[in-house]
Amino acid sequence: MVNIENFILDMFIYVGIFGVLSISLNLEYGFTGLWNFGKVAFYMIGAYTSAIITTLGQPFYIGFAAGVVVSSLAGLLISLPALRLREDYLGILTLVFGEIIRIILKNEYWLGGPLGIRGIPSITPAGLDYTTTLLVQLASITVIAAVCYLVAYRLIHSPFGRVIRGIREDELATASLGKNTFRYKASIFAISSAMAGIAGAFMGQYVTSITPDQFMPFVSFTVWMMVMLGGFANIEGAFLGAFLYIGFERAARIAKDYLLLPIDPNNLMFILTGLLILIFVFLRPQGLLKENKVRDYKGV
Amino acid sequence: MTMQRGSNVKGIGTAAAAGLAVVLLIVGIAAGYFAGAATVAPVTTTQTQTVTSTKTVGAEATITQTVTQTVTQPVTQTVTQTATSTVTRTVTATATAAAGLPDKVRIGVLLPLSGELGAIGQRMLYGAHIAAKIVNDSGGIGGRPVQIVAEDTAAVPDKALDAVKKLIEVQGVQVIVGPATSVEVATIAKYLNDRKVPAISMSATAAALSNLAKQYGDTYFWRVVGSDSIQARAIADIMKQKDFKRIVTFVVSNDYGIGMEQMILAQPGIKERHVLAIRYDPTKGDYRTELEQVKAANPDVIFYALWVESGKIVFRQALDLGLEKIPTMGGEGMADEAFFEDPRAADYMVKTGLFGTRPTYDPNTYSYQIFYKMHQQLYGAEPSLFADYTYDATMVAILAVAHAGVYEGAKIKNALALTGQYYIGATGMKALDPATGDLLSQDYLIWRVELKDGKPVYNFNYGSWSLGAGVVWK
Amino acid sequence: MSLNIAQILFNSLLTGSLYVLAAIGLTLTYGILKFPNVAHAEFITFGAYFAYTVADIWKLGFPSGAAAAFVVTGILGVATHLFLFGPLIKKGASILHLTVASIGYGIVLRYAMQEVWGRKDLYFSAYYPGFDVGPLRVTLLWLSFIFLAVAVVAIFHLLLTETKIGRAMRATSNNPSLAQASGIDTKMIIMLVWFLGSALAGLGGVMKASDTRITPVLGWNVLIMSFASVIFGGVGSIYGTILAGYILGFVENLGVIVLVALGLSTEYRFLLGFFVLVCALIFAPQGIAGITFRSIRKRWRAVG
Amino acid sequence: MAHILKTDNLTKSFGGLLAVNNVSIKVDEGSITGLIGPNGSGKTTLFNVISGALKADSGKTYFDGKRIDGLPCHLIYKAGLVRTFQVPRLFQKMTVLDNMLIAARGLVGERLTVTFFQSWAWKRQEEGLIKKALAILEMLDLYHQRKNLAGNLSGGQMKLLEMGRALMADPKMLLLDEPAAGVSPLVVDKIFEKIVELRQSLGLTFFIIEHRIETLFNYTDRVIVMFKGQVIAEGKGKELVEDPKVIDVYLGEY
Repeated sequence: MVNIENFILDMFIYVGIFGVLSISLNLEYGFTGLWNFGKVAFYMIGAYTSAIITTLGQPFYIGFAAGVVVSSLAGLLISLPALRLREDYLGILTLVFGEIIRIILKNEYWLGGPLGIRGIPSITPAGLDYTTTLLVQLASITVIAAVCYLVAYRLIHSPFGRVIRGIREDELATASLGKNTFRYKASIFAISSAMAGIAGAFMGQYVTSITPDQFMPFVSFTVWMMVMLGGFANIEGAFLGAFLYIGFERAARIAKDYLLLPIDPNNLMFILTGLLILIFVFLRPQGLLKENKVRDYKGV
Repeated sequence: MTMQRGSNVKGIGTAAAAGLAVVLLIVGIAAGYFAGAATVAPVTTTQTQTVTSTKTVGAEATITQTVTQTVTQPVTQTVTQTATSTVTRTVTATATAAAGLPDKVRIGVLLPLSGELGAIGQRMLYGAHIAAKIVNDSGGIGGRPVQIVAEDTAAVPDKALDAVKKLIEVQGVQVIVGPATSVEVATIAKYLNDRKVPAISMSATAAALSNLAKQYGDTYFWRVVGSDSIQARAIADIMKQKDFKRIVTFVVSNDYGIGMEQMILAQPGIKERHVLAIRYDPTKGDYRTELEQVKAANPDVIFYALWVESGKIVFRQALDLGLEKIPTMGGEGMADEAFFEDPRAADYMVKTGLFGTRPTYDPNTYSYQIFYKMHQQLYGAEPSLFADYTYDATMVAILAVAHAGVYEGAKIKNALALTGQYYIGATGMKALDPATGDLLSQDYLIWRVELKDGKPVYNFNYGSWSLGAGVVWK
Repeated sequence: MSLNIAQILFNSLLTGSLYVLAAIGLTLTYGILKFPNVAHAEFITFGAYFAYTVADIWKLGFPSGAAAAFVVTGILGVATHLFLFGPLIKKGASILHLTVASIGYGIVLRYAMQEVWGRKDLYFSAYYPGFDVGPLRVTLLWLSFIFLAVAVVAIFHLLLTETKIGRAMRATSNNPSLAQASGIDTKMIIMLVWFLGSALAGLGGVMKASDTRITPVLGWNVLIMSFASVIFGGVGSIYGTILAGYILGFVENLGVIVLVALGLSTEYRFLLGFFVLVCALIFAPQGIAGITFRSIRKRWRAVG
Repeated sequence: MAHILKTDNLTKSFGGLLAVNNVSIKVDEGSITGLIGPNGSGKTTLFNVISGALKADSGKTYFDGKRIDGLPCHLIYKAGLVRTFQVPRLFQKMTVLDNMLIAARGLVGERLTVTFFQSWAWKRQEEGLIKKALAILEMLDLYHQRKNLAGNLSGGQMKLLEMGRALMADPKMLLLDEPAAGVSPLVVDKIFEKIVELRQSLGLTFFIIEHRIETLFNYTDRVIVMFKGQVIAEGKGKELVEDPKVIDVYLGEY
C-alpha cells in the first residue's frame, strides 16, 4: 500500500508554493536589494484572509483575491515607514512584523486562536481519489506559479526591472537619474507581498487547516535558503532552490531509516543544513544560477 | 506520570510472563468481543462495566484481575439506566495467524522527538516501544510482529504533516499513534480523512478537536485522553465547592493554556468569581511582573495551566516573590514529578498545597503494573508524563489491527470504536465514542502535593470527581 | 493590596540587566563589522551549558562555572572570527552574506550543543533564597545580576575612557580604516572585541540560565530583545545600548501591567518593546545616543 | 548671459562642522564652470546639496528660474540638472547598455501597466533609445564594451560611462565631480575636449570639480574657488592664479 507517487506529487505542490515565495523574495532582495526577513507575515496574511472568507461560504476565487489584496496592502502599509530604514534595520523590522501578526492571530479567538482555522473548503471537489486530488492541486499551483513567474518575468525583463536593479546597486545614483526610488520599492513590496499572499491562500485550502504555529520565523529563513541555493536575482533559480531544499528535507526523512548513525538524525539534518549555508556563503555566494539579464539586445 | 511504588500483583515470576499475560488478555478480549458482540449494550447510555479476567500463564501462576470501570457518556448527563455486565473469560495461549495481515504490522508513531517538546517526546516514545515489545514477546498479532515506525514532528504542524505523509505514502502505514499536540492534530486531520488512516493521540486534549469528525464527515482522529471540556467542568465544580471568590487564572499562552482558561471561564458561575487572567509567554523566562500583578489582585486561589518546562520557572519565581501564602490549583499537566527536579518549585508547590485534577486511573491495577515494570526494566527510570498514554494509544492501535484482521486504515478505524470498550489500559478503561473519537468518559482524581518523609510527593487520594457524583473529598 | 511599584521597578532593572549583558557584545561586533551576528544567541546558550558542565558536572561550584564560561565563550568568539567571519570578510563578503553565514553558523552550533548536552532542560543546583528589603523581595541571585551588570558597565566605562586600548576600540568602531591609518592595530582590537563581546554573552547566558533553565533555545529567546537594545541604543554605542537595555526592560514590565489590565496575553510584552524600537527607528535612526530635539522634529517632518 | 544655476547662502553642516558655509554662486547658461579647492573644502558637499542628495540646512537654490532646494533627487533630474559622482556610481552588475538606458527620460516601460500589458510599447520606444545610446557610446569609445558588465570596465572607462549615462538623460546642465580622476593624462585632455565639443553641439552647461588646475584653466570659462566651506574667489583662470588668497590656501600647497 505504498504510494510513493503521492509523496512525490505532494512534494511538488510544496515546491510550487515555496517557489512562489522564493520568487517573491527574489524580487525583493535579489533584484531590489530589500532585506525582508518577514516573508512569512505576508504568507500568513494571505492564508488567514482567504481562510476566513472561504469558511464564511464565499467561493475560493474570492478568498484568493482577498488574500492577495490584503497581503499586498499589508506590504504597502509596512513599506511606508520601513523602506526609509537602513537595509539591516528593514530586515529586523520585517522579522518582527511577522511575529507581531502571528502573536495577534494566536491570541485572538475570533481569528481562530491558537488552534487556528479548520475546515477550509478545498478547491478540489469532494469524492475524488487521493492521487487525483493531488493532481488537481498540483495543476492549480502550477497555474499560480506560472502566473507569478510570468509577472516576475515581465517585471525583471523591462525598464522597470532595470530601475529596481539600479536601486539594489546604488540607490542614490538611481535617484539622481530621475527615479522615484521609494515608489519603486513600495511597488515591489506590494507585488511580492501579493505573491506571498496567494501562496498562503493556496496552502490554506490545500491543507484545509491553518494554525499560527505554521508561521514561525523559521519559514522566512527557509525561503532565504531557497533563494540562496537557486541564485540571487534569478527567477528560475527560485524554483530550483525550492526543489533542492524541499527535496533534501524529504530525502533526509526517508534516508534516516536506512542509515544507522551515532548522532541523532534530526540534529544531524540541521547541522548539515547549517553547513550547507556556510559552504554556499564561502564557495558560491551568488547561488547556483547566474543573475537574469534585463535584455539580451539581440542584433545590437 | 507518577505512581505509587508498591505492587499488589503477586506471583508473576518474570516480566516476560507478565507481558505474555497482557497479550493473552488482549487477544482473549478480542476473541471474546466477536463471540459476544451482540450481548454488549451500545454505548449510548451511562453504564458501569466490570471486567474480570482470569488467565493461566504457563505453570507458574494464575492471575486474576478485576477491573471495575464506570463508563459515562458526557452527552447524557442524566443517568437513566445503569447496566452492569460481568465478562469472565479464561484465555488459553493459542495464537491463530491472521491471514489479512502483512508480515510486519507497522504502527506509525508521530511524536515531537526534537524541538521544545523534544525531551518529553523522546520519553513518550518508550511507551510505544513497550507496547510493541509486550506484544512481540508473545508472538505478535497472530504471529505477525509489530514494528514501531516513529517520525519526528518537532511539535511543528508543517513537520507533522510531512512526517505523516512519509509514514502513509512511503511506508504504507495504516494506523498512527499521535501526534502529541492539538495544533498538529488540527493540521493533519483532513489528510488522515483523505487517506482513510486513523490516528490515536495520547495527549491532544483541546476540546475543539471533538468537532473534527463532524467537520470532515468521518472519524479518523481518536484520542485516549479526555477532552479539556470534561476537565474544565471538574475544575469549575471544585472551585465552586471550595467557594473560591477571587480566582486568578495563570496560563501558558498556547492552545493548551488558553483553551483551558476559556473552557473554565465558560462554565456557569465562574466568570463572576474570576478577577484576573494572565497568559504568559513560555519562552520569556521572566514572570516576576506577572506574578506581582497576581499578588496585587489579592486572590484566594491561583489556577495554573502550564507545562513543566516553563512551569518550574513560574513556581520558582512565585516562591522568590513570596506568593506562597496564596492557595493554588492546577490541571493534569502539573501532576508530574519532573516539577520536583527544581527544589524551589517543589517547595512552592508544597507550601501552597497545590492540588488539581488528573484523569483517574489506579496505578495499582494489573495493567499499569505491567507497563510500569516493563518501563523500569527496559529504561531503568520512572515513566514520564504521557508515556503511559502513549503506551495505551499504541495498544489500542495494535488491538484494532487485531480486531480488523486486515491491515487497512478504514477497517482499522471501524474496529477502534469497539476495541476501546474492551481494552483496559494502563491509564484505565479506553471506551471511545465512534461519533467523535473522544474518550467516552473520564473520571478525575484530585491530587495534592504533600510532604512525606521530608520529600514532596503527589497524594493521588485527595479526592475525586465524576459526572454523577461530583466532587468527593477523601 | 495595591500594586507594588517598587518591586516592578526592581523587576525592570532585572530584565534590563540581562538585556544589557547580552547586548553589549552584540553592539560591539555590529558596530565594528557592520553585520548583525545572529549566532550571538548561540554564544549565550553556550555560556550557560559550559558553566553547567563546570559547576554541576565537574562540581566546581557556580562562581567558577560562571568564570569559566566567561573565558571559554570569549575564546569561542575569537575562534569564530578567526575561522569564519575573518576569512569571509577577507573574501569581500557582503553584509547580507555575513548575516546569512551567521544564521547558518548559529544553526550548526545550536544543534551541535543539543547533540552534546541533550534536549532535556538542565538546571543549576545553586540555590538562593529570597528575603525582604523594605518593600522589595530580592534574592542573592537577582542582586548579583544587577551588581554584575553595573560592574560591567563601570568596567567598560573605565576601559573606554581611561585606557589606550579603549580609545583604540572606540576609534576602530567609529572608522576602522581611519583607525588603521593612524597606527592602531585594528586586527588586535577586533579580536579583543570578539573576545569581550562573546564572553559577556556567555556570562549573560549563565545569568539567564541560573534564573530559569538551560535549553538549546535559551539564547534565541533573548536575541530579539538584544537586537532591539542594540538598535535602539545606536549600533556600536555602548552607553546607548546600556540605556536602551534598561529602557526596554522598564517598558516591558510596565507593559505587562497594561496588557493584563486589557485582558491580553503578556506574550504581547515583546511587542511593546518593539513598538518603542520602531518609533526609535523612525524618529531617531542613529539610536538614542544620537537623539536631539532637533533631529526628532526633523524626522517628524520627513515622515509627516 | 542668463544664470542657469544660482545658489543663495547655502549652508550645510555635519555635527559641528560647517561643510558648506553661506555659499552663493552663479553659473552662466552654456558655460563651462570649474570648482576647485583643497580636499575637504566642501566641493562635493556643495554638489550633493545642489543635486538633492543632501538637504541644505538653510539657503536657496534656483535652477532654470525655478527653486529646487529641498526637492528630492529625482525631481531635480526632471528639471534637467544631472550629476556624476567622484567615485563612479555605476550599476556594476548591469551591462554598459543597461547603464545607459536606465538614464533615459520618459521611459514608458517604468510604468507597471505598460510593463505587464503593453511590452510592445516600451520595446518600440527602446529601439530609438538604443540607437541613441550606441551613438553616445561610440563617441566615448565604449561601443565595443556595450554588452559587458559595467563592473568589468577600467577606471577611466567607468568615468566615461558615467558621463555618457548623464548625457543619455538629455540634461540642460551637468554637474561633473572630477570627471578625469584616475584617468591617464592622455585621456584627460580627450575628456575635456569632448566636454567642449558637447557644449558646442548640444548647448549644455557644465559645472566641473577638478583637481588638475592646469587642465581646468585651459578648458573653463570661469572657476570658483572654495576653502573651508566658503567661496573665497572666482574669476577667469589667469586672474585667479594671481589672486593672493588663492595662492595662499590652495596653490601654495602645490
